[in-house]
Parts: sequence; structure tokens; C-alpha cells
Amino acid sequence: MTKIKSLADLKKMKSDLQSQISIRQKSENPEGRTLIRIGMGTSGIASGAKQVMEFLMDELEKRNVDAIVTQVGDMGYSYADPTVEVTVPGKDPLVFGDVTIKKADDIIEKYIKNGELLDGIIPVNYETIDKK
Amino acid sequence: MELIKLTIDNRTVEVEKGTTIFHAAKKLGIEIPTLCYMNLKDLNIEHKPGGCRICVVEVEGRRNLAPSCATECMEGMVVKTHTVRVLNARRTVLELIISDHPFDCLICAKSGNCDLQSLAIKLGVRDIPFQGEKSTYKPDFSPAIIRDMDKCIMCRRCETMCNDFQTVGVLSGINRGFEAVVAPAFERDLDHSECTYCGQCVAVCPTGALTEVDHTKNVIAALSDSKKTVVVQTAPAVRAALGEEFGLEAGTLVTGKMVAALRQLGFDYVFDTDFAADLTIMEEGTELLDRLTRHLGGDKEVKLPILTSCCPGWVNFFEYNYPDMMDVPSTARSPQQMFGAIAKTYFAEKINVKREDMVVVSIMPCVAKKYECTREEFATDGNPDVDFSISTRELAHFIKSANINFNALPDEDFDKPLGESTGAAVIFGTTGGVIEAAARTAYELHTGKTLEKVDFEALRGFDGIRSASVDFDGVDIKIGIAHGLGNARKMLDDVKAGRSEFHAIEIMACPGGCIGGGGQPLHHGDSSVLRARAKAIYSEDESKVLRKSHENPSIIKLYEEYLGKPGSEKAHHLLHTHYFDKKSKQVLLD
Amino acid sequence: MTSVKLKLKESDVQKLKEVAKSFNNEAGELINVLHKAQEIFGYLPAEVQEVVAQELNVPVAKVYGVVTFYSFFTMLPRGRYPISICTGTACYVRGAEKVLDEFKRILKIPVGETTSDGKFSITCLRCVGACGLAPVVMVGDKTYGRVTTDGVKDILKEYDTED
Amino acid sequence: MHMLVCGGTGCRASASDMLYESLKKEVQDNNLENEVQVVTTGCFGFCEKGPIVKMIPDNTFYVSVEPKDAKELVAEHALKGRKVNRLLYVDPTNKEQISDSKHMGFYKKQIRIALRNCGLINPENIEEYLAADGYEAMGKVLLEMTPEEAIKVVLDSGLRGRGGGGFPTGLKWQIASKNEADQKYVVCNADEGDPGAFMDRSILEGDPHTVLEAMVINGYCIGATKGLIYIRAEYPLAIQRLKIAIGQAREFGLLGTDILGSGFDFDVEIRYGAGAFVCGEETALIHSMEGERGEPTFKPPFPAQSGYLGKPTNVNNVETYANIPVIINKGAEWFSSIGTEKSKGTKVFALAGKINNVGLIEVPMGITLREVIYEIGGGIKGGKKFKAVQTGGPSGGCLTEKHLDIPIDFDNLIAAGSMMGSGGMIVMDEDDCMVAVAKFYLEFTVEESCGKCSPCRVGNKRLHEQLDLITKGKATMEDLDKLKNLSNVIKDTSLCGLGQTSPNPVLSTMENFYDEYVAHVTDHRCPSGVCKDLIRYEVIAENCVGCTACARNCPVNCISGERKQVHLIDQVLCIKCGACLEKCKFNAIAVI
Repeated sequence: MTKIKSLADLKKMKSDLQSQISIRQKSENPEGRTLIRIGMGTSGIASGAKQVMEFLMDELEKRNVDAIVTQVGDMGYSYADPTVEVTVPGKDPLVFGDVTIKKADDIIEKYIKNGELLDGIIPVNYETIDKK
Repeated sequence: MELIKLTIDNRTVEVEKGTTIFHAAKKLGIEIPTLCYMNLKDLNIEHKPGGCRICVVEVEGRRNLAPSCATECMEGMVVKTHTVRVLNARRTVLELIISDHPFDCLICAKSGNCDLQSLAIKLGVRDIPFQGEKSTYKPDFSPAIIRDMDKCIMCRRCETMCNDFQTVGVLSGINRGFEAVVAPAFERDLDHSECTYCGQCVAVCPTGALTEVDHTKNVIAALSDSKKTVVVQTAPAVRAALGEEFGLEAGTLVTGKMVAALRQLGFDYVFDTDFAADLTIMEEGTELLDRLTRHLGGDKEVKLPILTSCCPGWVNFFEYNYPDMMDVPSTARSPQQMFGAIAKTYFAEKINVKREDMVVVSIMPCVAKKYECTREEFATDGNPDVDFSISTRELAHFIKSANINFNALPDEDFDKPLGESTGAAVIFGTTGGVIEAAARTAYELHTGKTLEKVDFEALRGFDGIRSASVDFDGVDIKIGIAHGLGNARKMLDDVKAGRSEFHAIEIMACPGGCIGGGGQPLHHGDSSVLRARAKAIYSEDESKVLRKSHENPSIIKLYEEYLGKPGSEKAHHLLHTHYFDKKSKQVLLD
Repeated sequence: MTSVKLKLKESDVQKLKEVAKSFNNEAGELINVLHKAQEIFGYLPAEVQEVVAQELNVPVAKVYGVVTFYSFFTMLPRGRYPISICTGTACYVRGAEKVLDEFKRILKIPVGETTSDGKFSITCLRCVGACGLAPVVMVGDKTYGRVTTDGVKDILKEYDTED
Repeated sequence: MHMLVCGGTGCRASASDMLYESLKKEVQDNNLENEVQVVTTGCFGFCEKGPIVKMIPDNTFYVSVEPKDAKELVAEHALKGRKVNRLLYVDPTNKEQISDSKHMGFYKKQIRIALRNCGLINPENIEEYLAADGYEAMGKVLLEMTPEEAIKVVLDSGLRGRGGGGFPTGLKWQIASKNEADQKYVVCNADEGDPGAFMDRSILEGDPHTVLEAMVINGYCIGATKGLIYIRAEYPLAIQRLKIAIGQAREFGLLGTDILGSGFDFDVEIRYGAGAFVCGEETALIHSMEGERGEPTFKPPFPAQSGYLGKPTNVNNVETYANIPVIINKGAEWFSSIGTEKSKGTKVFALAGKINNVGLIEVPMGITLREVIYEIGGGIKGGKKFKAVQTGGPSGGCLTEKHLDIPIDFDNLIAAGSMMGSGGMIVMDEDDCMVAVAKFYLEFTVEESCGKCSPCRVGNKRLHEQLDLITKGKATMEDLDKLKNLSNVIKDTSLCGLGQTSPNPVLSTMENFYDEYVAHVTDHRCPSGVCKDLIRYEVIAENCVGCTACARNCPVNCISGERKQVHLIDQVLCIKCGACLEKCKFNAIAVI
């Protein structure tokens, strides 16, 4: 049992708990946030997409990056799985191929945080998954 | 006290803060009609449910009409009591109430004395625009009270009397909406409830929904039977109120006219319950003295305080609520029953009439007396000591129906011997009277001295619960008085819890005692009539030469000729009774 | 009053007395105690109300006054399968009245009563808040949505074999 | 990924609890416990198509989901990220599937303040409430504000009581705070009795803590340490969730003594209503809590002076309370920026009746009826013609075509002859008879009148009887005048709000649909074909193919005819149940 004894307790408790539902609150307001979609088709999962997704979810949380991670089906780039599509607000979506944990880290630090471009962007002529 | 100025019908009036529009208007002589509002000021009962909506008035600046009985005056308020809007609303509401009421005014017991009827006359209601379903209920005929709920207008006055004032709790609003009505639990008849028949519901009912059982017919039958000797007894409180039914001012004593009227009606002997009241003092006073002497002598077994037992409503209340204390009240029967017992033995023998050929009628301010005379223990071989009890109201009707010009009657005296009484007996009719009468006699018997000042002012008054000490030559006798069963309950609870120091307690079920009985002329919410009646009672006492029960020559003679001495075996047989645990009986009855 | 006095189960009465005690036998808790009493006995016959009155030290007339005021309290035993038809406005405009009529017609009882075999009873209630499913019928705890007059037979049929 | 399953009463009635279990099992079977969380939430409001499942974060909104669909949802959506198209919501106007809630007309115009957590958090888990800023407002008030300051915020926000009266909440608190007493009470009125309104229940089921939090704030503001929630016994789920919430709040020290070290004590008890609409009136509610018949008493004295057990008492409704924490957190200015001049913030409506999207909606004050009906509500069901909207339940009136573009707020609705009430909004189409609708409401009032005052007890009964006569074609034009006078007198003279408003359905339908009344009276005709005594069902010979469907379904066997022959209805036996009309596939039955 955790008695909350002060306002500070309450605030701490809230920040500890916030992650539980932040994904839901954020989804209420998707326009202002970075969207990350991970191809989780059969080949994606086989090539480690799940680990990448877990890494991204954990790290975004830890590094306090406001982003929503979702899984989608096969993106159709099975040659480059795991694939990750990132939509930073105001920019066109980019799809990264062959994403490893290391690369995922770069996506967070370099692309999302600093807007630097990375290698491994799948050149497209481009449509998001929904429009296919 | 803060004063408030307001305008009613373009006239300015100044009233105390907290005054309602209704009373402020009254101050200006504007009588706003109402059906549910009731203010028994002397008894601290103000019933203002704001339910009938007859008393609505227009208050400037308010969206809806305001019930004047419940709306407090505010500084600068502008009130109109007879605008078109108000009159239309008042009439429509009255029409609605009447649309759910029988149209049998011609044969209604309350006809001529009904607030609803009066209002319909006043507003000149000629047709009811909305015909529709009327509420119908099974009529309830108990030994004393008739409930005809088809005539109930949901003013809830009876409920207030039964619950808040009397704490009997037999009546409650039940159901809701159009089906709402006041009824005993499970809509059972009153004789399957804990009703004490005190009749206070009847006393305040504005319509014919609650009335007393009418025994006038039986009395006429007895009077016209030549084989029967019909004896009548009249209770002390009747003479102080009967005149009101004939347009006399409240508090006019009509003892002599009443006796004359009863003779004209054909009663063979016109006697006085006061005689039996003196007899009661002899028996009850002796019992009191006996218990007191034993108590003062250190007897731990003796039950004190002693409780008076003349009031049948109180006895019923006691039997339902305090069955574990049945050895506390005096065993003396009520004056009505003592009278019946003596009339059908001592007096019947004297005039040589067989018991079954004698009919004893009592005129009582009470409806519970109707029930009391039907109690099995007050009959011999099925022949009751008192055959019929009729109320003050019934007597008035009877006199009117016999074409007797009551106000023009000469004063006549009661017959002897059972018509002779003392001033002590008369005051039985008001709260505190029984115990004062008892004190007068007990004092002299206990001290052996003559009581110089017979008026025990300390025992008089209208407060619901009173207490006083009476000096019995060095011994302080503590006396308690309660009228109204709610007050009685408080006192009894103290006795039960051992918090009571009283030696004797007088209890009357009705407000003011018998003068405010359920069988008296209707006070229509004006409780000042009760004070006037009490005053009349005391004045009759004062005018009497003999003012102590034990000085009544006929009583002395009765003991000499027949009973022996107070508390004798014969006296016990004829004049004492025992009580029943009605709580457990009630459960069996269901 | 010739009605036979109902004999209450002693253990149930005891339970009720304990409930009253748990509310400190306070008169103000009358409605709470009545709710519990109805849970224990299924309904509130006179005998139960008398016990409640006694335990809370209030006049039995008052208990009866309260019981008859609130539609949730019932003095009649409900059927083994109590049928409640929502007659809230949303259900009304979507035909609840016809559904109600059909139940009454088939079971041959009016609202508020129980079939002679004690199987079904019909009551109306106001808005269960399932307005999207209007008209709504509840049988016990089970909810039926978008009920049509035809559907009434089918609902009742579900309880055919359960005897 | 989170799968939010609606656990409101409406969806539960369609087995959403079983659906939840099935989804959980599927997730387990597929070893997805770490990726996919299945959560029961409060009501999403879209009750028309329950049970609802919402996928987070992509907001995919699945409707009418059955337990058997769980397998597919997990296999396709969770595992493969493919939407299950057949369970998507279809826009009734253009028949297009809509992939997520963001694009649904139903949600587009809504602003959710009172319902902010409904359909978002698990109401049985205080941690989720805490994560959603829960109890932060309470902390702020208890530790950083004086009661006066907090009351001022509520006052400045312009919040008005959502239970029907529309009395300024801050003012109510201020009055109660100024009355000195050794004990005061805070009461939450959750005795929602308006037939067709269920927002309070949804809030209690979906976000019970918000009410508790607001009650603590209210208690602190007026100096009360005891709170009571008066809730309908007919709301078992709300009661259960409330009990859980109270237990958790006590466990976390958010109710009880010395809350958050502020030195302020407050606790909450539940009291049960027992089915009496009049108990929504605050004095009646208080009598009911005291164990009495729920009869209202004349005001003054107001509860703020003498309420529960004779002590100063503040009564607010559930929805009102649900606004309080947000107002404290975001400030009076933010709240008062929403809405109209005199009605601030939002209002929750229970949209029901002949409308495509039945459900619970929260919209800013000032929205028009047109927006509500055609954009949020998706228009009239079955493409029928709009006739009226009834707002305010039995106390309200009808709004018609001509009212479609007025901004909805407290004062405009009253000006239009209706009222806000608790927020029931029943849409009626051309098939609804307005006299019958008025009669329906009066039947309700007659049943729910407490019977204390004569105009309401007898008057409403007479109104109902008169309306009954009209629907039977037995009334005269003179009766219509009497009806109007009686209605006005009942309004003018009744004791409480119930009687003061009960004739509104009559007056407003008479005002707006007088023709219909006249048709019933003079032509003995029900233009909408509803009033049984004024209609008859007949077979249209040229359309009848003799399929016998009508005859087979007639409950009283009053339809005769050979197979493939034109059928005939015996008008004497016909009970006008309409079964034949429903069954006929050939438009061969007509209501005349």
C-alpha cells in the first residue's frame, strides 16, 4: 500500500505512472507528435523488428521523446527488413531499412532530435502505408 | 427584534423578521384562504407543508406564485393577493382538488363544517372543468373513528398530529402521486393498528375524511324504547365547549342549558360525569396515598410515580408502548366507566331497574371514550356499563335535529344523586385538573388538616410538560403533568430510565386535556379557543361551594350505603381495572 | 385482515437484525436497511417491514410510507425471471410500448405482477442507459437489445427449459 | 499497443465483458502480453454501435465487436498490423469505412472535459487516473489555495449546475461556505432519473475518481468534512466502480484524514436512491438520504442553510463535479473561453431516438442543434424527415426545424420553450406523434409526482387524462384551451421543480405542433399514424400478393385471405399492434 502523503509524493507518483497511459493521451492528439511505425510482417518479425520496436518504445520513454510507436503490417520492403517509418511533424515520412538497435538509436538521437539525415533511407516516390 | 416593511395589496405593513406573508396579510385584515396550513400556537404546532397551494400570492419579481403560508416576508417585498393571475390559479387548484373529491356534501358528516366546502362556497365554484378518475379507498370503520379517504385532500394535518405531536405514528403518507394518501401501515384498518383513538386527527381534518363513529341513532332508539331507562352523564369539558356549536363565544359555560336540553331530548335521568370524577379522586387518591405512605415508610417494592388513568387514549397508548410498566398507572377506572358501573348497580338497585333495562349514555369531548366503553372488562355478562358514548359535536347535532332552541333554554340542574359534584371534579376537563383535584383531597387525608388555599396555581397552565412541588405539610410531593401523547412519551421514557423523581404524574392524551378532545367542536386551527374553554372550567370550579371531592355528600353517601370505604373489595370490583399488553396482542392480530 | 401471517425464515430475520445493527439501528438508515432487506428476502412483505420498524424504532406506518414511495421497493415477490422493460424516452420512441404490450399479452399479467406459476414478472424501468440498443428488455441480469414484438416470444422461449 | 474495450453499461449489455476476456486470452495465446495491453475503460459514448474496441495508438475504432471477433482482431490487427475492415465503422451518409475515431463525424465536434477520461483510462485502476493528472487539482487546492481562492476560480469559470437548474456552481459554494456550522455536508447528486439521460452514470462508470476529487475540493471550499453520494440503486456497475474508487482513494490516502499532509480531513459515503425521479430535487434528495419519503420542501431554507440533518449542505450533480478538477488545473480563463456568454464550457448530451449515432456526446455550449443532429448524430435514421428534438426530458420541451440553428445554451433553450435539463436529447422523426409524445411525458410525471402538492398530484393526472382523450379523438377545441390554462396554473403553483416544469412538454408541443392537436380533435385523425384509436391498418389490394405473412403474424388472427389472394383485416378484432405492417414485404399494409 502506498499512501500519498504530500503534494510532492503525488507529483512523483504521477510522473512514475504517466507512461502507463501516455500512449493513449498522445494518440488523442496525433498531429503534434512524431509517429513511428514498424513493419511487423512475418519477415519483419523474423529479422528482429520486435526487438527494435521494444528498444524504441523503451528508449523514447527514457529520453523523454514525444513519439508514438505503432506496428503495422508488411511494408513491402522485405528486402530491407526491419523497416521503420518515421513521420516528424511538418516533414514528409521517411522509411529506414535494415534497422538495428544501433540504427534505431541513431534515428532517435540524430534524426528525430536533431533533424540530421541518416543512411539507409529507402528512397521512395513516396506514399505512406495507408494510401497503398 | 428586526422589523421588516413590505407592501401587500398596496398597503404597507411592518412585521417581525421571519413572519410569513400569510400572517403579515392577516395583520392587515386580509384573510388568505388555505386548506393545509394549521397553526396551533398555544401548542407550538405549526403545520405548513405548503401542499394545498390554495394560499398562493403574487410576489413581484418572482417567476412563480408563492405560497403565503411558507414564504417569509422580505424588506420591500411587494405582494398582491387578488390579481387575476392569483384568483385564476387559486380557483383552478381548488377545482383540481374538488375534481378528486366526492360530491356527496348533502350527506357528509362534515357538511356545514368542512373547510373545503366553505372555500368552494367562498370562491363560488360552480362546475369542475376537469372530469377524471377519482381516488377510491376502502372505508375503515373502527370502534371510534371512521376513515373515508376518498375525501382526503392530502393536507397531512392528521399525519402531523399523529406523528409529531402525539408520537403515535399510526398514520403516514403512503404511495405517491395521484395515489398518495394518508393511511395506517399496509392500509390496514385502524383497529389493526396501534391507534389510541385520541381523535386528534379527527379534530384537525378539514374535510369529512376523518370523522367519529356516530352513535346518535342508537341513543334515539334507546330513548324511544319505553322499556328502557335511559341515563345520561356529561363530561366536564362538554359544558365549556357545547355553546360554540350554537354560535356562542368560546368559553361560554352552558351547563344549565345542556341539562335542560338533555331533559327535553327525553333522558330519564340527567347525571354528571363529575360525580364519577369525585369518586375517581376517592379511589385514585387513596391509591396514591397508600403508595406514597409505603414509599415514605421505606418500602422499596412500591411503584412510584403513580400515573393517572382517566384518559382512554392515554391508556391505549400506554398499553401499546409500555407493556413492561403495567403496574405503574393507577388501577382506578376512568370517570366514565366508574359512572357506568355505579349507575348499573347502586343506582339501578335504588330505582329498582334491571341492569339490562338501563341504558347509560355518555356525552364526551372524546372519541376514545367510544372505544373505552366497548372494552370487554367493562361489561357484565355482555352488558356494557356504558352503552353509548357520543361526542360534544354529536350532541349538538342531536339538539339541533330536535328543534330545540338551545340558546333560549332556561338553566336547569342535574338530577341527584349521580348529578352532584364538587369543583374538584369540574377541573378534570383541563390539563392539570385531575392531579389538582387529587392533591386537594390527598392533602387533607394525609395531613388531617384543612387545605386553606385550594387553587394549586403551579399545576395549571398550557405548557406541554409541567412539574411542580406540593407541600404536604413538610413532605414535598413532586408532581408531573403532560398533555399530548408526545409529551407523555417523554415523561414516560424518563420514568422508564429511572430519571424521574415524580411521585405522581397526570397525563392527558389531547392538547389542553379534555377541553381539546377529539370530540369537541372543531377549533379550525384556532387554539385560543382551548384557553377560553380552560378558563370557563376553572370559573365553574371557583363558583362551587364544595371544591374537594371527599366533601361531595352523594359520594360520602355512596360509600356509606354501598361501597364501604375507598379501596374496599367492592370498590375494587366495580371501580378498578387492569391493563393489557397490546403490543404482543397486536402481533397476534396481524 | 384475514391474510395469513407469513412465517419468515429465522436465519433471514437474524441476518436482517444484524444488518440493522451494522447501521447502528439508526432511523435515518431506513432506506439503506430496506435495500438490504430486499436483497435478503427478495421483496418486502409486511412481516419484513415490521421487523425493520422494530429494529430501527420507527413506526411501521412510516416504513410502509417509505416502501410505497420508492418504485425500487416491492411488496410482491418477483418472478424467478423478472422481466424489466425499459420505458425511457429513447426506448419509447423506438417501440418499447409495443414490446411491453406483447409481454403482457403473452404472459397475461399486468405490469407489476407475477405469473401464477411464479416464473415471470413484469416491471417497467426508466432508462438503463443502453439507449443505443433501444428498445431494451432485461430478464434478470441479462440484457436484450433492439427487441421487437416478434423477439418477445424468442426471449421467453429461452426460459422454457430452465424449469 | 493498447486495446481499449468499452466497459460501460450499454456495451456490457452486448457482452463486452466477455469480449474483454476473449481478447485477453487471445493476447496470451499469442504471447503478446508485453506488447499488447487489453484495458476495460468507461463509455466511449458511441453506444449505437457497441461494443466498441479502440486500438491505441492508431485510434482504429472497431464497432459492434463480438467475443468471437477477438481471435481475428488479435491475429490481424495486433500481430500483423492489418485493420479488420469488416468491423470498422461505416459512415451512414456516404457508406465509407472510417478507419479511426479521428475521422468520425461523431467525435469531430466534441470537446471532452467532463468525459475526458471516459474511454481513456481503466476506471477501476486509480493509478491510471493518477497518471491522467488525477488528484492534482485537489493537491493544488488543498495545499496552495485558500477556500476563497478556489471558490473564486469556480466562480470565474462561469460553471453552472449541469443537473438541470443551471445555478452558478461557484455562487452555490460561496453561499454554503458562508453559513457557519459545526458540521457541513457535500452531496453528489447521482440520482439521474431523466428517462433518456445517462451521462452521470457514464461518468461514474468511466471516471469515478474525478467525482471524488471534486467532492474533496468542494468540501475544502465550504468547510465540510463529509461527502455523500446519492446514487440510483438501478446503477449497479456505477456503484461497484464507485466503491472500488473510494477504497483505492482511501488506501492511497486521498480520502481520509490529513489528506496530502494538508491537515484537511474528508471522506465519502454512498447512499442509495430507490427509484424516485423527484429525488433529483435537492430537498427531496436530502429527505431521502435521511430515510424519509422523498418529498420536497419549500425553499427557503435552502440546503446551503439547512440541509442534510439540518446542517448546511451543498448539492451538485455528477457532471458538474466532473468539470471541477479540469477547471482548477487549467484555470477559469481557459474554461470560460469555451461556450457562450452566459453558459461556459461544455455540456454532455445523451443523444437518442431516431438518429443514426445514438450515444453520449460532449459538445461546447453554443453548438447548434443542426451540428449535433446532422454532423455528430449522423442524421435521422432511415433517411426519414426530422421533426423535433426533445431536450430536458419530462421538464423540457420540443425544438423544431426553426430552432436548428440557435446556439444551444441554458438561456437560449429556455427562450425556445424548452430547457437544458440534465441533457437528454431525443430526436423524433415524421413518424412520431407529438400529442402522444406529450402524453408519454405526462405519464411519466404522473407516476413520479410525489403527491405532496395539489396542482402536481391532481393537475398532472388531469393533464394526462385530457391528452388521452385527445389521442382518442374525444376532446373538443374548448378542451385545448382548458389544457393550456391548466398547464400554466400547474407551472405557476407547484411546490417544486417537477411540477413547475411538468407541463412544458404539453405547452411546447401545443406551441409548435398545434396543427397536430387540432387534427386529433376536429378531424379525429393522427397525422403521424401513432394514436391507436385514430388509425386503422388496411390492406392495399393492388400491392398484396397473398404471401400470408401478415395473417401468420397477427396475434389476434384478424387477417383473413387465401394464399395468393388479397388479404383482409377485420377492423373489429384488430388491436392495432402493427405486426402486419412490420411483416409485409410488399408495402401492402397502410396506416390510415
